[in-house]
Amino acid sequence: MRRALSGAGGPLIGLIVLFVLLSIFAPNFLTARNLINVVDQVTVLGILALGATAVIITGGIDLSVGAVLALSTMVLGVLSHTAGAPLWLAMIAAVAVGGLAGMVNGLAVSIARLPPFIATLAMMSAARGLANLLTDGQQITGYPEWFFDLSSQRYLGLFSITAIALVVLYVIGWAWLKYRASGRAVYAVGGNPEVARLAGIKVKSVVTWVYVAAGVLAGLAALVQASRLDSSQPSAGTGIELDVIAAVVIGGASLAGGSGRVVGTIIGVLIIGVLHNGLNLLGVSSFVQQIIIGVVIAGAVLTDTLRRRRT
Amino acid sequence: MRRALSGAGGPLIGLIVLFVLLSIFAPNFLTARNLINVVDQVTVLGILALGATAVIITGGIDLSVGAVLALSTMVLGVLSHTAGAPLWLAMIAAVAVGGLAGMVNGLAVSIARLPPFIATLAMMSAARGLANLLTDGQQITGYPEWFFDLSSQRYLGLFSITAIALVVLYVIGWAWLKYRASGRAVYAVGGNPEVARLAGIKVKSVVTWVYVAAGVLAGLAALVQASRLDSSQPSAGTGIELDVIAAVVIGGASLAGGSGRVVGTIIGVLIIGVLHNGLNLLGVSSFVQQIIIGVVIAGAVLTDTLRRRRT
Amino acid sequence: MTSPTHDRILEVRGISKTYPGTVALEHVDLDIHPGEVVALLGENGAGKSTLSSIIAGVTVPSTGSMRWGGEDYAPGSPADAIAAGIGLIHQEMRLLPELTVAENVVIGRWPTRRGFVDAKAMRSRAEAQLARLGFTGTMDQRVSELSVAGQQQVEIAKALLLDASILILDEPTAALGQDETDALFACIRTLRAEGVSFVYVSHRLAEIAQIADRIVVLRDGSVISQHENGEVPPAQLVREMVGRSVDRLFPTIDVPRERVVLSVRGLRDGAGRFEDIDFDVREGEVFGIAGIVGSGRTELVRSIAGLEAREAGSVTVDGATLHADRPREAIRAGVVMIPEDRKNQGVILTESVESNIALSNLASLARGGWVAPKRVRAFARDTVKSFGIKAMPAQTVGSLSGGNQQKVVLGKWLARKTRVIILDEPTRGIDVGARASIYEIVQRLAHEGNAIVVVSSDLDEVIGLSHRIMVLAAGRNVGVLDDGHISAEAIMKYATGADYLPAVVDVSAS
Amino acid sequence: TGGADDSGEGTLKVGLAVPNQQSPFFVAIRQSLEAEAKAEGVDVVFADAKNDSDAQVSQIQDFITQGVDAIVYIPAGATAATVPVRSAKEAGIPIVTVDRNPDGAPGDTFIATDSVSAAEALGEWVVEQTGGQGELGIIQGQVGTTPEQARDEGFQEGIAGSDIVEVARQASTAWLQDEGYDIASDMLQAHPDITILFGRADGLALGAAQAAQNAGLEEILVVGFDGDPSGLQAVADGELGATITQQTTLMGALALDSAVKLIAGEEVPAEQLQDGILTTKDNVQDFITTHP
Ligand SMILES: Nc1ncnc2c1ncn2[C@@H]1O[C@H](COP(=O)(O)OP(=O)(O)OP(=O)(O)O)[C@@H](O)[C@H]1O
Ligand SMILES: Nc1ncnc2c1ncn2[C@@H]1O[C@H](COP(=O)(O)OP(=O)(O)OP(=O)(O)O)[C@@H](O)[C@H]1O
Ligand SMILES: [Mg+2]
Ligand SMILES: [Mg+2]
Repeated sequence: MRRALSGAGGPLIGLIVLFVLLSIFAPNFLTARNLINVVDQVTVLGILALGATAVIITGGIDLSVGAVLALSTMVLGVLSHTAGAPLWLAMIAAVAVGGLAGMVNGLAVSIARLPPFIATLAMMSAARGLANLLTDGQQITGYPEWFFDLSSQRYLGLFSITAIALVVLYVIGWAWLKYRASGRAVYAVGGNPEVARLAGIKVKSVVTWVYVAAGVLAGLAALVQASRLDSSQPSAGTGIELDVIAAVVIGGASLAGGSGRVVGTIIGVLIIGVLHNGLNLLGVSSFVQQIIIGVVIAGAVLTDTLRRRRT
Repeated sequence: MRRALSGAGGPLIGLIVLFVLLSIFAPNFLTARNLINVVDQVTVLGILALGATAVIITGGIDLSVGAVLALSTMVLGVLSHTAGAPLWLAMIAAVAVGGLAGMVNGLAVSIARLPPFIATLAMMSAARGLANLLTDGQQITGYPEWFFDLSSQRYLGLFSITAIALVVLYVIGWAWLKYRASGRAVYAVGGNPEVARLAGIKVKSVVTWVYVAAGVLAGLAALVQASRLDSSQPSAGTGIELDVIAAVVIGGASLAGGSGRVVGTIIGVLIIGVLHNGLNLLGVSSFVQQIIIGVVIAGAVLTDTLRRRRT
Repeated sequence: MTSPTHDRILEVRGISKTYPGTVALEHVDLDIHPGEVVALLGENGAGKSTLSSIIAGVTVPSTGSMRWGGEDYAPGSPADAIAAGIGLIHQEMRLLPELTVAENVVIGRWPTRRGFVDAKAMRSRAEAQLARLGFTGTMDQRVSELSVAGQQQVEIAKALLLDASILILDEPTAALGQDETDALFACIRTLRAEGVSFVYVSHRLAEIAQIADRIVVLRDGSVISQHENGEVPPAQLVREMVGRSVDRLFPTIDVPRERVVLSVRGLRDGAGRFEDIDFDVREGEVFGIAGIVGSGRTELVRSIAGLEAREAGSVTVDGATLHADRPREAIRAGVVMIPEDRKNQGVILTESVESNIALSNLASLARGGWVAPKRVRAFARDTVKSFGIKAMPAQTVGSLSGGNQQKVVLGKWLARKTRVIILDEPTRGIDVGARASIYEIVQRLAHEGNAIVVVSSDLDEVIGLSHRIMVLAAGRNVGVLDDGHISAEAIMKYATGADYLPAVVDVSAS
Repeated sequence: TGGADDSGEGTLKVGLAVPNQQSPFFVAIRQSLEAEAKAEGVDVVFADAKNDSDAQVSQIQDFITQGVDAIVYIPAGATAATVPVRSAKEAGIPIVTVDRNPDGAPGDTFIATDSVSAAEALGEWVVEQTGGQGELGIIQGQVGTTPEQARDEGFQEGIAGSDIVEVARQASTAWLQDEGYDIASDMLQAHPDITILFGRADGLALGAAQAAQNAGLEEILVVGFDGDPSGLQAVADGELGATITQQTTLMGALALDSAVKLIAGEEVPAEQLQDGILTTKDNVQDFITTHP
């Protein structure tokens, strides 16, 4: 455990500082119920950031996650409400659509060799358009109680199913990147694709599957979002892509590829989540919040940069 | 002229194809009045993209241009309306504030060595917050008639002052990057900063000034937009950063740094502008527009990638 | 060595490769038998690396075919070649600097247990291979912390782990010192005895005699000659490679003048990589720095060229003091440095030859800050010609052969007015012909009154060029040899003895 | 210019510029306008500015180029920009403004909900329900915008004189439901004694209601504004206490009819303000069946 965290030094210190400050100054911050709230609030961001970590390690970027989330959530809504499919089938379809969008991204990057920024920007535009088109821009409301309970019912008085899913996904992601040969290959591809190719790694396939994973995770995030809001909205996830990337980079990944850690990412996600939550608790106006968030993002990454330079 | 354009092959072909298609299918597309409209419509995007070209050549990225534009436009409004300063002074101050924000970006990247993505993302958040804070989120309306005329009065029946400014800025930017020693240095820094340093180039100073230039251009774009809208809005330029980067990359620049051309960028800007205009003229629904825009962005860059691979 | 009489295992037939504007290979035939070392020789740009890459599945040939163990062999990717049993050590090192040594060695072939990567097995496998090569680092070090030689060893270990039946080594010793080279050769001999075949590319002809069973010479993309044993007189090989005879590699360099140009006093680096360095270099003098790999030579000369911060000491050029960490100041004083790592420090691979050459000379090419493309082009064309660079000025440097890239690095710095020239491994990867012309350039520069510092792991080179040689061991000056006393034995004694006999240091330095 | 360039023989063409397609309010107006146009045989072209006033100026220019006969303009941005109205007038094209009217350059007719008095009614209803007691938390829309200001002003008047105290207010940036959820859950954390939540749009209110439910504070009275389909459903289900139903169907149709009249040169009043209808469990069912 200590080993796992030590590498995440810089951002972890940032998170702890933030945590201590907010415990002192923000009313009710340090209560079990609020901390559970924070976990719930970061579930969607966290799931997206997990996929983005792998994408960023390959040296790519995925701007389409928010739009793909919206597309998946609309597919869920349309299939279950308009088309009358059973909800479980609609859920599978929503995740599949996410994976499909990811596959298109991945092939565009690996086979068509588009820069990831452009491939996923195009997907962002197209997926958002499709999400809107499905219901002509309208939202779909009202899911069965059991679906809503996935995110609202707290088991053992603590964690909702979605929060548990977040933890499970992170454990899987962590083990995969660290201990599976294909996970190691992700780092090799990001470090230098030519080196990876010379070592006999199937670079194109690694890249493609990483984007597919990011798409599938966007589909899962869509389920969480729909459950939380008890509705599907074509505007879901607007602008979240930059938060997602920020979380991953705060967590220590480099956009140049080749580095990044799942443990770092979850810390990055928590920094963003705790910060939003704390500033809301403090009643800071949303304009001032924007300024503070900018400064904290820069500060968190700066700490990390300085720490690395020293060693 | 032919020389200058030849390097921009891929995107230029894309623009021509688009142009021909729209001339055939979109009513009123090929009219002087509409083409002038297009130029007016891309002025803000074009000015921002010029700065972004230099930033991207250094291997950086600037996500803050939209927010800095908003901050500059609000400074213009507050100084001229609330503080009662003469408008020309407020204009200078607005551009200076843009430059200042760029300077902060530049120092954060070159001295504090923050990744450009993070430094400018932080600035994006902070500048937007400040822009909102200045008037508590309210817009400021009504500039003198002469100011409005800068963008609406057409000289020789053709070009507004702002359109002429766009052209002049591009000519300066083009000559600078191509014929000034410091322009060449920008490419060297982006190509390999260590080689540039060994060649006696002041890498940090080149990087800093490039961001300053991007900030100054965002300030100028703020003036254009304020004139166009006859008002200053704190929400100005929201989300434009992705369009700006897309235009530069469509124009042939690589986000890895070291390559990019001003002529390519203007073509990228025109592709985006012509596309929006043409789809509007065709009366395509905005949802379908999003899909088409995504496909065209991917297609335009794909053409270029294929063309380069062939040679 | 008895020449193997078994069947050939790899047949290369009529392979050609053309790039736009260049024919890299033209109808090449090559056979490889089990358990032999085939040396592939040729001047820069002859097509050695191209041929190697084609065999290893990195590059697809334009025409021609290959057979492997009697069956058609047309690898579409390195993965195919590795699966077939063919491994390549690339000329340019291909490592992941941010990952550990162990990780780099086993890349693509991670040992797993029940589907999970076994970190312990990974480390021990890497260690086993690296130990054979005399590697001194640890398995958990990041590769970016290694010296160039260490990195080269990692690169070799990576290939050894492939269990290949043919290993192609493209200039494996370019970055190695004598000890490491010996270890590598021992390793090659062991494997050869086990039946592994090698294709060995090198510009060091002395090595060829030691290791090669057979020699194939390429010129301009075609096979010019084949020799069935390794004992071919070097002069003949040179003639075949270059197409003319190179009678004397090292020119006679004039006796230096009295005036001191470069003066280094008490130089010490913060990280302890070198200490207490004092020396003067006079006008027209060639001052060599020798030492084993990792002895701190590179750090020392980088510091002199103003590229690094330093802790103590001074550097003066013509009496003017140069500050640390100010490359511009050093350049203005006429100090230029040819770095050892051309890929990361020498050239911008994605830029044209022309831009690379212009880059170091912007100050002299610009008038009032404006650069005329015509002037740049003319300047670049002159440089390309005078340095014999085999390339168009508009070609990107990345597409040049390794040796030609090195010439671009030389050209971009030496086409200007200079006072002090520091050459760090100046002929690494450069063919004999080009080497001779580079030495002539050194002679000319010395004649013009420059002070020249040469760092090289190639003992013949330092000895052949230098008036005096300073031997560095563990960052300390262990002795300066004058003209009459220079010999390979003396250098090696100082260079390696310092580790064990620090007392000797004080006696012999001065 | 204007008129019969090529849009077919005598078919009228109306351009509709909307600020965004994320808000159900704008979607509803567009759909009602399109339905009315279909019934009347009028062509509609619509443009979505994605909240960018600059893009909206371009889109209106493009309408003019296209030769639309009239423009319906729902301004994007914090408050309405004057330029689209000015350009339309210069081109001689009638323009109907909806929801927000530019200062100094009003449209030929302006259609909107009288938000101030509707919000006042909502405030009075809240006072009535709570006996004028309680702690109030407000989830604001985008600060600085006209609707946010009008709803604030009206609601404050409505609760004036009662003992309701406002203990917290926090702004969203885009009026979205997930923002409402996060803001409200944090707000309830900081102020557990809150008894009334006012979400300045139904989306925000719905998010707030869910946050309250998750926090186990179901007795909190949550009210919204807009009367979106989902908002109305929530009122029927008791999740929301009340909302204000804006008559989007009416407004959309009215906008089109006004445009047609203006094209024909008929007189249209400068302002056509519609009532926002206070909607509670008592009257919600009617509105769900047919949205006013
Ligand atoms: N990607 C490429 N594009 C264009 N030309 C290339 C490319 N790769 C190699 N060449 C050309 O092919 C020729 C052979 O190059 P190669 O690298 O095989 O030479 P080499 O014999 O290995 O030389 P060296 O000793 O310098 O390494 C050279 O003229 C080189 O410029
Ligand atoms: N970036 C670095 N980080 C850590 N250690 C380094 C770094 N660069 C060099 N070293 C170490 O410093 C010592 C001196 O290296 P240097 O490169 O100066 O040696 P050298 O004699 O020039 O040998 P080489 O033949 O490798 O150039 C070596 O032990 C090397 O491993
Ligand atoms: Mg080679
Ligand atoms: Mg060295």
